[in-house]
Amino acid sequence: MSGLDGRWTRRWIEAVAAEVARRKLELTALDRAIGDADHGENLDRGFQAVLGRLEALDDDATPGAVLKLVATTLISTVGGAAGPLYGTAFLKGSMAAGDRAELDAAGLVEVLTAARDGIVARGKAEPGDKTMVDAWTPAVDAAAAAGDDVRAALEAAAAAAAEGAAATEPLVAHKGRASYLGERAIGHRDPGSESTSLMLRAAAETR
Amino acid sequence: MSGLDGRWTRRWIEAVAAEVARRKLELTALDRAIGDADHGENLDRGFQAVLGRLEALDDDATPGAVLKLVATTLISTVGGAAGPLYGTAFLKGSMAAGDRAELDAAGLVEVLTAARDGIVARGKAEPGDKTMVDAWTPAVDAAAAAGDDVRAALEAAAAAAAEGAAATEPLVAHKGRASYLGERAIGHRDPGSESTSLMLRAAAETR
Amino acid sequence: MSVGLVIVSHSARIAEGVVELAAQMAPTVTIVAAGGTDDGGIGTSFDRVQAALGEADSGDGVVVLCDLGSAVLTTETAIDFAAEPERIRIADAPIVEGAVAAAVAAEAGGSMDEVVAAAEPVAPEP
Amino acid sequence: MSVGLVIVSHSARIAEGVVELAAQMAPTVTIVAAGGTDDGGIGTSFDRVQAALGEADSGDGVVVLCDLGSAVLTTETAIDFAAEPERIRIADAPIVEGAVAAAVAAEAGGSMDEVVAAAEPVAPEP
Ligand SMILES: Nc1ncnc2c1ncn2[C@@H]1O[C@H](COP(=O)(O)OP(=O)(O)O)[C@@H](O)[C@H]1O
Ligand SMILES: Nc1ncnc2c1ncn2[C@@H]1O[C@H](COP(=O)(O)OP(=O)(O)O)[C@@H](O)[C@H]1O
Ligand SMILES: [Mg+2]
Ligand SMILES: [Mg+2]
Ligand SMILES: [Mg+2]
Ligand SMILES: [Mg+2]
Repeated sequence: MSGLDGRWTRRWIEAVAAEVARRKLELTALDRAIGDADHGENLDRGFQAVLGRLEALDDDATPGAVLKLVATTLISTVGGAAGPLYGTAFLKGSMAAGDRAELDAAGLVEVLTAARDGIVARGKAEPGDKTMVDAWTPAVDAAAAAGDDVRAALEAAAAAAAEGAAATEPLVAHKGRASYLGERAIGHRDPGSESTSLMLRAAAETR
Repeated sequence: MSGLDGRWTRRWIEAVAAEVARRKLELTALDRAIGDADHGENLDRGFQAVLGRLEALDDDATPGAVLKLVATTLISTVGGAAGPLYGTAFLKGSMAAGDRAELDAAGLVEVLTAARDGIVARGKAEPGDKTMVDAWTPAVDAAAAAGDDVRAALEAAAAAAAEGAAATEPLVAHKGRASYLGERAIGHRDPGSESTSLMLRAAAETR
Repeated sequence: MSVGLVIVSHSARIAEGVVELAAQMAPTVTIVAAGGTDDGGIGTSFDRVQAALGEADSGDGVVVLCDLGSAVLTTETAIDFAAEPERIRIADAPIVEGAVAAAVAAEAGGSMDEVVAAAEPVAPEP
Repeated sequence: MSVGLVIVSHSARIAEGVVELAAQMAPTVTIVAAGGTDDGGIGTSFDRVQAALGEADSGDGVVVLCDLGSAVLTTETAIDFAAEPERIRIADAPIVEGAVAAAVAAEAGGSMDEVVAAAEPVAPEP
């Protein structure tokens, strides 16, 4: 495969849905420690709805069309902060993808950058605020630095997101529900950074 | 009659209940203009409950015992700010009355002063804040200045309360719901000052 | 006509309760509840918020009161999808106390800006 | 054990909604609703507040969140009638946002003062 086409995008989203379902309790447990114990359920509700709607999509839908369907579905089904945040990310990503049939490494970086910028515009979090931005930002930077190979870019993004998620553990939260906890958030991983890492890991492993 | 005894106190409260029932819609209309349109209903609910409980009271109950029953009944049945405010007023009044069988003019002034101080302690309103305090304060002062005749003291209190209530009309409210209205409260009479005037007028007319 | 209000809460009961409380002092203002998730759980629903924004706008615009951060995020997303986003404002105010103050200002015929301003530094209260 | 919370609102629905919302982030804290009048109308009930104050105190004291001024007056009156008034504090905070912050602090084992402090300058929120 040269670039990432619509079918790849669909396989990726199916893999995300499967992983979210598999790790739902784990994500919710992270959110129980420093939030309201619903992040896994929220995302699972959203991605199960995505699976249902994907079936209605044309087999040859573009990456942008798949991402847009994911966006609108998450926005209207997730029910927590992750809904508007990931919804905006996928929406901005779909706009960056436009009607290209395939994304090469440069296109992927454009999409990831737009997604991250959408999350930041929506949630106003900065790096270090202990949110999903702490996984997205290193992922975008690593993909951009990975060169022309789209698979290398995906792998770099996934690895950087995983590190970014782990690096939220020592932080105090300045956005989201965990900000109520002050110093007591220290030692806990941000659930949204972990779900971001999950999504990008699934992308790196989707063929 | 020399002083105000328990039977007089009971007749007074019955007269208040009758007047509140008769003027319920008027009090509520005042509260509709600058509040939440329930002051008449609130007080009527309270004084109807008082009537029911008065029956169980000994015929020779002291003024203090009657006032205490009014206090606890209003506190638990009025449902608006007037409940804790008048409830506290009657409670402090009953404490000032103690177990005296009759109140002379000096005793009446003690009771009225305690009632007013109770309202101020509870609601933290100052004169001029467009509340019932604007009827109570001139009433207490007038009763204190009226000399040894308890009937003259009652009449002076009633007249001063009526003036005080009317004088709330040009004011901006600094306490209670009317404070939300800012300048738009100007031109409207405070409902609680009017119900205070009603109570003291009923006292002056009770034989 | 007057500015309409939308109450976006994580709890359907809070949103409905705020509507009944604020309506007491503002009987002619349109106040619409958008609380809870689509299946009645705790959270926010984009579809409920979007529908409420449409319902509350009778021509003079809409002011929105939100409880927690995710309610703001959902509302902002709905505003992005609105045909006339400039007719909607989110007040930076506590949901219950802000809604009562906003409702009183809307009842008095205040503009969107005046209604937002009334909600924001909550009016002095006893 | 932890500090208990009482939610005094003019609306039974608001009080119950605040309880469900705050409980999400504080599953082990006792949070008791005292909303509406005895006959289910809009207003506050001394008896409901008094009963809730008793129910919420499991030994570490109670912090109360109120909506409008009359709710504060009713609560203060109930405190005057309480056997141990020093075990009850009213937070000067918005009822919904303050309750969530207070509940989180109580869940963490905060003292009455700490719970009040957490509610009062509402914790920074997204
Ligand atoms: N303002 C924000 N900016 C960026 N990310 C945020 C923000 N608020 C919350 N988040 C992310 O959302 C995650 C929580 O999502 P979720 O549990 O679904 O929402 P909720 O907090 O509404 O229950 C957090 O772990 C954090 O990563
Ligand atoms: N803090 C206060 N101090 C003194 N009086 C007050 C205060 N708050 C309200 N009031 C009085 O209470 C009256 C309103 O009573 P009511 O309508 O029964 O209560 P609510 O405002 O709770 O509906 C006002 O007209 C005013 O006189
Ligand atoms: Mg959550
Ligand atoms: Mg949630
Ligand atoms: Mg009233
Ligand atoms: Mg009322």
